[in-house]
Amino acid sequence: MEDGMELERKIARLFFTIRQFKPRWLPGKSIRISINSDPVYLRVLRAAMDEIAALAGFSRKECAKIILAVDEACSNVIRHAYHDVAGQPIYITCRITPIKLEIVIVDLGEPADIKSIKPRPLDELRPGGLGVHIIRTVMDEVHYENLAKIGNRLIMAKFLPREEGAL
Amino acid sequence: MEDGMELERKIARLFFTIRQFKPRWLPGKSIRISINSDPVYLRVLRAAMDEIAALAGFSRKECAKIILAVDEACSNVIRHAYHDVAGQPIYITCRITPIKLEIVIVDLGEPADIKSIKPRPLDELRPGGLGVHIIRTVMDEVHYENLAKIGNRLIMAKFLPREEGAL
Amino acid sequence: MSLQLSTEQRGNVAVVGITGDVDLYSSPQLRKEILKLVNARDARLLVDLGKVTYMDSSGLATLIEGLQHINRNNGRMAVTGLRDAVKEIFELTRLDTVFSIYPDTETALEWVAS
Amino acid sequence: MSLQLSTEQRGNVAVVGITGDVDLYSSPQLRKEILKLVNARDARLLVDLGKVTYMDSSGLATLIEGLQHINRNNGRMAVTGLRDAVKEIFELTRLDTVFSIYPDTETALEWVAS
Ligand SMILES: Nc1ncnc2c1ncn2[C@@H]1O[C@H](COP(=O)(O)OP(=O)(O)O)[C@@H](O)[C@H]1O
Ligand SMILES: Nc1ncnc2c1ncn2[C@@H]1O[C@H](COP(=O)(O)OP(=O)(O)O)[C@@H](O)[C@H]1O
Repeated sequence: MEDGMELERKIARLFFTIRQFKPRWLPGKSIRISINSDPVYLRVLRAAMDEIAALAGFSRKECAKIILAVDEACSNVIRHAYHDVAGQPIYITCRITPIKLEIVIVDLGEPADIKSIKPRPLDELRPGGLGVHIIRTVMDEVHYENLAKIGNRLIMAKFLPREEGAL
Repeated sequence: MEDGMELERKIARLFFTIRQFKPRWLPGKSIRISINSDPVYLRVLRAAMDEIAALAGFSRKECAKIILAVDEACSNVIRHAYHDVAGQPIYITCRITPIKLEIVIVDLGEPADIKSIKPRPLDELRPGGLGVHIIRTVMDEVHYENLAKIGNRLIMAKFLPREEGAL
Repeated sequence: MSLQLSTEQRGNVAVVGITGDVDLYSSPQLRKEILKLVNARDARLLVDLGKVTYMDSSGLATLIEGLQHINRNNGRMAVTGLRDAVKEIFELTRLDTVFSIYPDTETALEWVAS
Repeated sequence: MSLQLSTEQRGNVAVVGITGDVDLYSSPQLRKEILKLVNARDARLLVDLGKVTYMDSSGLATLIEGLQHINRNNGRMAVTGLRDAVKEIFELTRLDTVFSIYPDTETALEWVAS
């Protein structure tokens, strides 16, 4: 119960902070999913993202890439923001606008040094260092924010496919 | 923007009310999904529920039934609590405990007359009137609550399958 | 994303093939198609659920409505091709005893046509 | 729910077959299996991804680690059976030019064994 209270306090602070930072979604107008920082839940998120991306009109192939980008982003939250400690919240918000699918990922972990979030050079072969490259390749907009003492927010978006024959 | 503010006010009241009613989940220890009251989003929820039920250890067949119960419950929220008005929030919270999968569905729609939530007699053949029967048959615990002026909460649970050979 | 429906006339029987998830979102589309076919006197309808990946009670309600029209018009209706998940909901609601359910299309067709 | 791994010896080649999603949750299990096989001198390894439904960068990291051990030990390693979604991540990360990728198991086996 104790850490439930602590978490609630953190969440209250989060809402306050996010408001200062300008809200990125309206509740009820978007799909929100929150999982905790245990990798076992990533497959739940992937299943939901697949349907969300399909609803937005992306092809099977593009859906697969979007799933991958979201999965990589949440894996990074688990490993780098929460240092592999399970039970911490990750908030994923998806919004389909007329022009893009927007995905916002918020965590309450260690605020990142934004400059250090970068892929390894691809020709330097070593395990790791590929997630950020994948995210940046798949998504059209990628924007990391350090939410002061609270945690982090990653805002990413991909433009919807143009309809055949549309302008 | 106006109705975003209105919604936020309602949500603040919701949190306050739910606290009085005794919280049923700890943020961060459960998987939460919120969709809005447009039937097009039900398939996103079903995809996520499939993975959640599988994580809880249910067979493919039981997963399918749990998906059905959750889908029916949310369809009822859309039709009866929100009277088919889209854009209103539905909050689904899932928690896997050592003995059961617990699913809580909260809406901010018209508070229900709990006594009226009942299935039609199965031998009286007419379209409709089957959702509540399905929910009650599939789930081991089903508990509807009217959250005063705020909306409704449905708490349902299904006991996890016993492991082969376990006591 | 929505339902795919195909209607084919085989002798005196209209065969409706459904592909996809029948839920609160898609069942109105199915309802429109079925109501077109059930209102003739002596209407014969076979609903092929072989490619239905999911069905909820709004789908069942649509089929019940079709059956009621058919019965009123002295017609005949059957369903066929139920996958496990779809069979489950018919059993849960005991509609497996109300509908004429056939495992294969040809036998169903024979019965509906007769 | 977790990964299914099978290891089979075919001549001088160890063939690892993987079934399921390789992600942050399951890749440690794969890593353990692969590290068992790559540390002999002249180790020969074929990784069959034919039943891999999803792979993320933690899966790639595991394969890279295996390849590095193999190279250090003068062994040989190939991967085979990439489905479209898996092929995609190899291309996205340009690892399709780093790994020896074969469309079918027999050709791959021949090359790894030689
Ligand atoms: N969510 C995050 N929080 C903090 N640091 C991050 C985050 N995501 C990525 N990073 C930083 O960016 C680097 C590159 O990330 P990535 O390409 O995913 O490879 P890897 O995580 O395997 O090192 C990481 O090593 C880490 O330092
Ligand atoms: N979430 C809800 N809010 C208010 N009333 C409900 C709700 N769910 C069910 N009901 C009531 O219970 C009745 C039976 O529901 P159900 O078995 O799903 O059949 P149907 O919705 O097709 O009538 C409904 O007609 C409605 O009056």
